[in-house]
Amino acid sequence: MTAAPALSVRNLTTTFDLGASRVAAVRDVSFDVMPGEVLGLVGESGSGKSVTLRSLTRLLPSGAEVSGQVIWQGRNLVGLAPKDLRKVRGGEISMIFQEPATALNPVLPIRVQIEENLRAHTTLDRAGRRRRSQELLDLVGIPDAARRLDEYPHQFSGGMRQRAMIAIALASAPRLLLADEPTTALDVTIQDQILNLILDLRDELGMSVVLVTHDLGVIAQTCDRMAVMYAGRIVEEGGVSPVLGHPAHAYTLGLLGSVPQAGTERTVLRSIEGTPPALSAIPPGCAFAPRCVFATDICRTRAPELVGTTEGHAAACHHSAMVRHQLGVSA
Amino acid sequence: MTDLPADVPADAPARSARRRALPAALIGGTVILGLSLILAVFPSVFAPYDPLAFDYGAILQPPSPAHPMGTDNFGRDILSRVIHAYTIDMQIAVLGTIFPFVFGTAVGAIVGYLGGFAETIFGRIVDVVITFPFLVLVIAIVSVLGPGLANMYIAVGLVGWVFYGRIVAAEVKVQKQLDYADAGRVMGYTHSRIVFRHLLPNSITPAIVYWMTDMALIILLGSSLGYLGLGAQPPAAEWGVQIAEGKNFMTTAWWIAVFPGAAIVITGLGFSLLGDGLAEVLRARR
Amino acid sequence: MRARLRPRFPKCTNVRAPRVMLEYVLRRILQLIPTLLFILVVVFALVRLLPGDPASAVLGDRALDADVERINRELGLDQPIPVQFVLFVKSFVTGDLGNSIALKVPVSTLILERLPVTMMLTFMAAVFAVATSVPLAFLAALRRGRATDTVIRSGFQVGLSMPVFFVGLVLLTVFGARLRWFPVGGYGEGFFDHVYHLILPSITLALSLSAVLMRNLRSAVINVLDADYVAFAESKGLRSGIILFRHILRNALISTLAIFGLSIGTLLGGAVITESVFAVPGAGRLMVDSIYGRDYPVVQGLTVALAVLVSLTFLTTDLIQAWLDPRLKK
Amino acid sequence: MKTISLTAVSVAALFAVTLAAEAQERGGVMTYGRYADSLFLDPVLNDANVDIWILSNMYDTLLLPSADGKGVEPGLATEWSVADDAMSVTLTLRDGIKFSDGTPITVEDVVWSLDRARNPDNGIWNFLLASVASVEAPDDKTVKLVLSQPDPAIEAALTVFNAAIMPKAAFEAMPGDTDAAKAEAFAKAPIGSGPFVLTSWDRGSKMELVRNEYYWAEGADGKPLPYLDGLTFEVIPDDATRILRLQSGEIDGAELIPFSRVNELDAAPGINMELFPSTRVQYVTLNVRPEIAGKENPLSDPKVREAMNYAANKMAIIQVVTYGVGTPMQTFMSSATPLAASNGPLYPYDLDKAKALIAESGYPDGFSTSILVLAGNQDEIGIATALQQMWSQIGVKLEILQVDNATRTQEYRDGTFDMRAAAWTNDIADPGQITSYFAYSPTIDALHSGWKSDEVDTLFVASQSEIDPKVRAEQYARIQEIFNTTGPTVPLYETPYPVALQDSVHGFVQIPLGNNIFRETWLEK
Repeated sequence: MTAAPALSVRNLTTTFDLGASRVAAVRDVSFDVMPGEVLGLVGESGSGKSVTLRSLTRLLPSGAEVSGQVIWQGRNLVGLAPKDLRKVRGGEISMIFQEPATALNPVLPIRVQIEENLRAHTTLDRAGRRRRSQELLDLVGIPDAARRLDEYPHQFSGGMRQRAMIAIALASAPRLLLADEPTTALDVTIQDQILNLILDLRDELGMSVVLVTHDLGVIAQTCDRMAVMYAGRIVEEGGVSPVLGHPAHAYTLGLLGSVPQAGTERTVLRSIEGTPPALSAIPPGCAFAPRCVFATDICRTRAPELVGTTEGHAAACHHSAMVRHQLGVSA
Repeated sequence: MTDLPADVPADAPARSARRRALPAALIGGTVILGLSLILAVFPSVFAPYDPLAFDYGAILQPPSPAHPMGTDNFGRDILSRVIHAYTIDMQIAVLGTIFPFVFGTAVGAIVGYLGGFAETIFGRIVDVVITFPFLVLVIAIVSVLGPGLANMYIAVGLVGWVFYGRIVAAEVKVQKQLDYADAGRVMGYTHSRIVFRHLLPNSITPAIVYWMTDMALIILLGSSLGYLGLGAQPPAAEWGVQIAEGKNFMTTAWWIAVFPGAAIVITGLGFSLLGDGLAEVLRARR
Repeated sequence: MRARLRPRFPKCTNVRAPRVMLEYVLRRILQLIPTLLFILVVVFALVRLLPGDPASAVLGDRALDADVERINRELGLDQPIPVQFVLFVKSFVTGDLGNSIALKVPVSTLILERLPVTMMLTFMAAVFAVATSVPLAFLAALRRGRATDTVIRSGFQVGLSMPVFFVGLVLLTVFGARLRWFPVGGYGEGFFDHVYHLILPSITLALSLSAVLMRNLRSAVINVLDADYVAFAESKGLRSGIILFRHILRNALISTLAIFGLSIGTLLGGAVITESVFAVPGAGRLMVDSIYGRDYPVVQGLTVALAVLVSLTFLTTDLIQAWLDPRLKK
Repeated sequence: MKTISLTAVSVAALFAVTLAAEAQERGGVMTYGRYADSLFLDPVLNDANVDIWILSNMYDTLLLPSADGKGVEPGLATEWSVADDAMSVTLTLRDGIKFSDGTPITVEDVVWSLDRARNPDNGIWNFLLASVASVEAPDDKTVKLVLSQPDPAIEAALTVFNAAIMPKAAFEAMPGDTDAAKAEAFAKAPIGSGPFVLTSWDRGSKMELVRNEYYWAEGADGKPLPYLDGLTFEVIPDDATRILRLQSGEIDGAELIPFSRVNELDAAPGINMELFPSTRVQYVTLNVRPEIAGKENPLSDPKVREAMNYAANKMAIIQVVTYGVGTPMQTFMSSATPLAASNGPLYPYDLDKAKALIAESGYPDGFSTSILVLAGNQDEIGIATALQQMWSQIGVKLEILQVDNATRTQEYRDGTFDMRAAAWTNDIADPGQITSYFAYSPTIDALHSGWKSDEVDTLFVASQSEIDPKVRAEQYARIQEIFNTTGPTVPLYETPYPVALQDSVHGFVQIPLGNNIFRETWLEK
C-alpha cells in the first residue's frame, strides 16, 4: 500500500481543436495506478474515458492538446520528445483496442505485426524475434503458433484476433497495459477468456493494467480499483467493492441501477434518463445535475470537488451521503 | 447488443471536429455548383450578348469593357458563349456520368458481394470494354446515329461504368470480409439488403470521389472529341468545343481558349470539393 | 523487392506460392483467349458497319465507281462478310495480321513499330504520375483541411481541367522553344534519345492521370489514417517511416490500384492528341488514322494487340493488388 | 510580240544566273515539317496528296511542269514534238541519264513505265494517259506515244507524277507475284531518277533523303543539282507544334500553316512566310437531285441555289476563315488553271437580291437543310458556321454535321448528302481534270450532285480532243459560263499554299499543283 504508484496522473486535461473553438474532452483528471494493479475506467459513451487512456501516451489526432502531468518511471510523458515517447509506447506502455478486426493491419501477417514491435523495442536478432513471436502466441493461447504466425488477421476468428492483438501489445514486455474496451466486440464466452487471459498475463508479467469499459460487470470481475468518468471528469473513484457496494455519486448509482444484481448474464449500462451533455456545452456546476434525481440548487451552480468519503474512496458529489444511503433503499 | 453505443475510442470530439470542418468543402462545392446551375438555367439573364451573333466589326478583339472576355474569329462575345455553355456543360457533366456511376456502382457491389463466377464474368466484360478502342466505338456510334452529344453519352456510358464497377467491387470485396457483413447474414437479411444497405454505403466513398473527378474529365473529353469533331456540334457554345476552336489562336488570341478553360477548372473544382465533402460525410457516418 | 517479400510469404506455403501464382497467371492468360476472340469478332463487324469502305476512304472524293470496285475486289472486300471473317481468322491463327490497306506494309510490322512507342510513353507517364501523386496525396491527407492540402488539391484540379493540347503546347513553348531543355516534339533515335523526347509528352499525359490518382489516394489515405490499425501501430512505438510505408501507404494503395490499372489501360489506346501535339509516332495516332482510313486490317490487328497489352496491364495490377492485400487471394 | 517576250525571258534568265552563280551555296540537310506522312511511294498506285506532293523529288518525268504550273519544261526528255495530226507525240531522251542506283535509263524503262501508268487496272490516275493507244521506241533515244485521239493535254500529262520513269529491271526483281505486290516492295526504297533518294523511313515520323549523285540537271553554278546534301521530312501533325518547331529553329520549313497564323509569321523575324500560288479552290457542293432519300429537295430549284449564292458573303468568309489570305473565285476552277475565266468575282454578296430570288423560288418561306463538314476541320467548320448565319437571313436553316472523311465520302458517292464543304486541287496543268469531275456528268455526276447539262457534256467531250487552242478556249468559256450560273456549287474562295521557311532557305517552290520542289533549294549558312 505504501509502494510508489507505477503511473501517476495529475490534472490531465485534453482539448480538441474545433476550428473556431476548443473543447475539453478530459478535464483535470488525476489518478494513480499501482504496480500490478488493474484500474478500471468506466463511463458512458463520450465520457472521456477513452480519450483519457489515449492521452496517457498522446495517441491523439492532430489538433489535440494535452496538459497536466503523466508521471511514468519518473518522467512526465506530457511534453516528452516524440523520440523518447516512441520508446515508451509499445516498449513500456502498450495498448490494445476494442475491435481487433480493425486494429490489426489486414494486409500484414501476424508475424510482421509482432516482430516490428520486437524490432522497435528489443535487441533481439531475427532468430530471437522469431522465437519470441512464437512464444507470445503460445502465451496468449493461440494453438499451432508456428503456423498461425504467418497467417493474416482475416484468417483468425474474433477471439483469436483479440489474443493476437494482446500478443502483439505484450511483445516487448511492457510494464503497463492500456486496454480500451478489449472485450466489447466479443461473444460473452470469449469475453471471459480474454479477461482471464489479461489477468493471468498481469500476474505473469507483473504489469499494471488500465482497463476502459462501459461494462460494470467487467469491472467487478477484473479490476482492483475503479474510476467513474462523466463529461470528462472523474466523478468517483476507489476500490471496486467499496464503489460498487456503496456508490457515493448519483451517477454511479444510476449506472448500478442498470446492472442486474443477480443472474449470470452481464449487460452493459442501461441509459439513465437524458443524455450526457455536449462537450462544448457542459453546464456550470455539476455536469450530471440536469439528469440527477438528487440535484439541488448548489449542484447547478457549484462544481463539486472530488473528496474522500472513506479510505481510498472518493466522489465528487454534493449529495454523496444521501446517495450512499439511497442504495440500500433502491436495491 | 448494446443499448448505449459502445464508446468509439477517442472519437467523439475528433468526429465532431471533422463534422465542423466538412462544411468548408461541402459549402464551397455547393456554392460553386449552385452558381453554375443558376447560370445553366438562366444564361440569357447574365450573358450580355447573343452567343451566336456574329460581329464582323469586332473580330478577335482582346478583353475590353465591351467584351470582358474578348471576341472570337466571328466576333462572337466569349463571355456570352462561356455563360451559355454552362447549360450544355452542366448537362454533359451530369448526364455523361450519372449512368456509369449508378450502373457501375450497382454492378460492382453485386459482383464484389457474389464473387466467384460473377466476378470472372465481370472481369471478362471489363477486359472487353476497356481494351476495345474507345475511338472506334465513338466513331462507330457517331456514324450510325449521326454526330452530336447524345452519342458521346452513349459511348461514355458503354465504357465508363466499368471504372465504377471495378472500384466498388474491390471495395465491397474487402468490406465483405468484415464482421458486420457476416452479422447481416446471420441475422437473415436478404442479399440485396446486405449489399445495398450495408456493404455499399461503406464502399461507395472512392466511387463518389472518382465520380466528381469524372465530371470534370468528361467535359475535357468533350474538348478532346471536339478536337476530333465528335463532340457538341457548332455553333453551339460548349467549353470543350470553344477550346478546340481557340487552339489555333493560342498565340494570337489566347482569350478564346483560356476563359472556357477557366470555366472548366472552376466547375471541376466545384465537383471535386463536393466530392471531398460527401466523402467526409460518409466517412464520419461510418 | 525479394528481401521484403520473404517474410510476408509463409514459410510452409513458400513452396506452393510460386506454383499457385503461376497457375493463376496461366489461368488469366487462358481466359484472355475468349476475350480476344470476342473483341476480334466485334471489331471485325464494327469496322465493316462503319459507313464508307477502305477504297473510297483511301481514294477520296475523286474515286470513280470502277476504281472503288476494283480495289475492293483486290482486297477481297467484295466477298460475303462471313467468308471474309473465316479468311481473316485463318490467317490470324497463323500469325498473319494482313497488310495495311493504306500503308501497304504488314500490320505486324506497323504494330511492332508503333506499339513500343506508346508503351514507353504510357510507362513514363505512369512513372511521373505515381512520382507526383503519391507523395503529394500523402502530404495533402496528412495536412487535410489546411492550406497545404488546399494548394495541392487546387493545383491538381487545375492540371486535371486543362486540355491535353493546351498543356502540350505550353510545355513545348516554354521548355522546348524558349528554354531549349527539351526537343520540340518528335521521337529521336536510339533508346535514350527516345526517353528524352518522351519526357514532355509523358508529363502531359501524366497530368490528368496523376490528378485522378492523387484524389483517390488522398481519400484512401484519409480513410486509412482513421483506421484503428494505424493507431495500434502508433501505440507500438514504431518509427513514423514504418507506420507511413508499411501500414498507411500499402493499405491506401490497394483501392487506388484499381483506378490506376484502368487508367493505364485507357492511356495505352487513347493518347492520340498527345501523340499528335508532340509528333510522336505512337499507336493512338495509327489507330485514329486507320479508323478514318477504314484500314480494316490495321484496326483489327491493333485492337487485338492493344487488348493483349491492356489485359496484361490488368493482370499486373491485379497481381500487385493481391500481393498488397492478402484478403484478395483466393 | 513572241520574240520580245522570249528575249525578256532569256535576259531575265541570264540575269538570274549571273546573280545566282555567286549566291547559291551547296551542302547541308534541309528539314521540312509535314502535316502527315506519306502512305505509298508508287507513282502509279498512290492515291493521296501526301504522296503526290513529294514524289517528284524521287521520281523524274519526261517533261516537267513550269514554276507557274501552266506550262511544261524539258525533263528526262530534251525535245518533244506533237505530230501535225495530233495523233502522236515523239520525245527524245536526254543523254547519259541514270537512275539513282547508277543504271542507265533506257527507252525500255520509259515504254514499260508509261505502259504501266496507262494500264486501266493500275491505280486511279491512268485516265490522264487514256488517249495513249501505244508507246513505242523507234530507236534507243526516241519514244513515240501513239494516240487514239488528239489530246490537248498530253504534254501536261507527261509532267504528272504517274508518268514518272521507273527502272523496269529493278522493279521486276522485287518479290511478289503481282504488280501491286512488287510495287509495295519497291516503294519502301524506291529507285528513281529525281534529285533525291530515299534512304530511311520511320513511318509516321520521319523520312530521310540524300542527294541523287546521278541527277541530270545542273545548277546555276554549273555543277549537278541538287544543292542540298540531303532532305529530311519530319511528320508533325499538329499545326501549332509544326510552327513552334520552325520558330525554335529545329526545322527549316513547315507546310500548311493555318491561315490564322499567316500574318503573325509574316511579321516574325527570321521567318519567310511564303504564299505560293495554287490551284486550290474551296466551295460547297449542293445535291441538286429532285429528291434525296425520297424527300423533296429544295436545292434542286435553281432559284434557291442562286439565292444562296448571293446570300453567301464570300468576302466575310474570306475574312473570318482565311484572315484575308483567300481571294474570291471568278469561276469554278482556280485562276491558276489554264483557260480559267476571269470576269470578276462570282455572285458578289447581295442580300436583297437573294431575298428577292428566294421569294420567287418554290420555297419563299425557306427550308431546312444540312451540310457535311470534316470532323475537326476548323476551316470547314468556320465556313459552315458562317453560312449557317448568312443563310438564316433568307430563311434557310442549316444544320452542321461533322463526320469523318470515309462517312462523308460514302454519302457523297451515294448522293444522299444535302450539301458538303469541299476543296479541290488540280493534278495536271490543264482544265480537263477539274471540268471532268465538276461539270462533265458521266465522270462522277458532277461532283455527285446529280447536276447535268447536255451542252456541257457535249462541249467537254469535244474539248478533250480539240487541239486548236482558240476553239478549246471558247469551249471552256462556255462550259464555265453554264456551270457558274446554274451549277451545283457555292464557290467560296481560292487560297495559296501557305509555307513558312527560315530566312536561310532559298529556291524552294510549291507549284500550283501542290508539288514541293526541292531540286533548286539551298541553305544560306
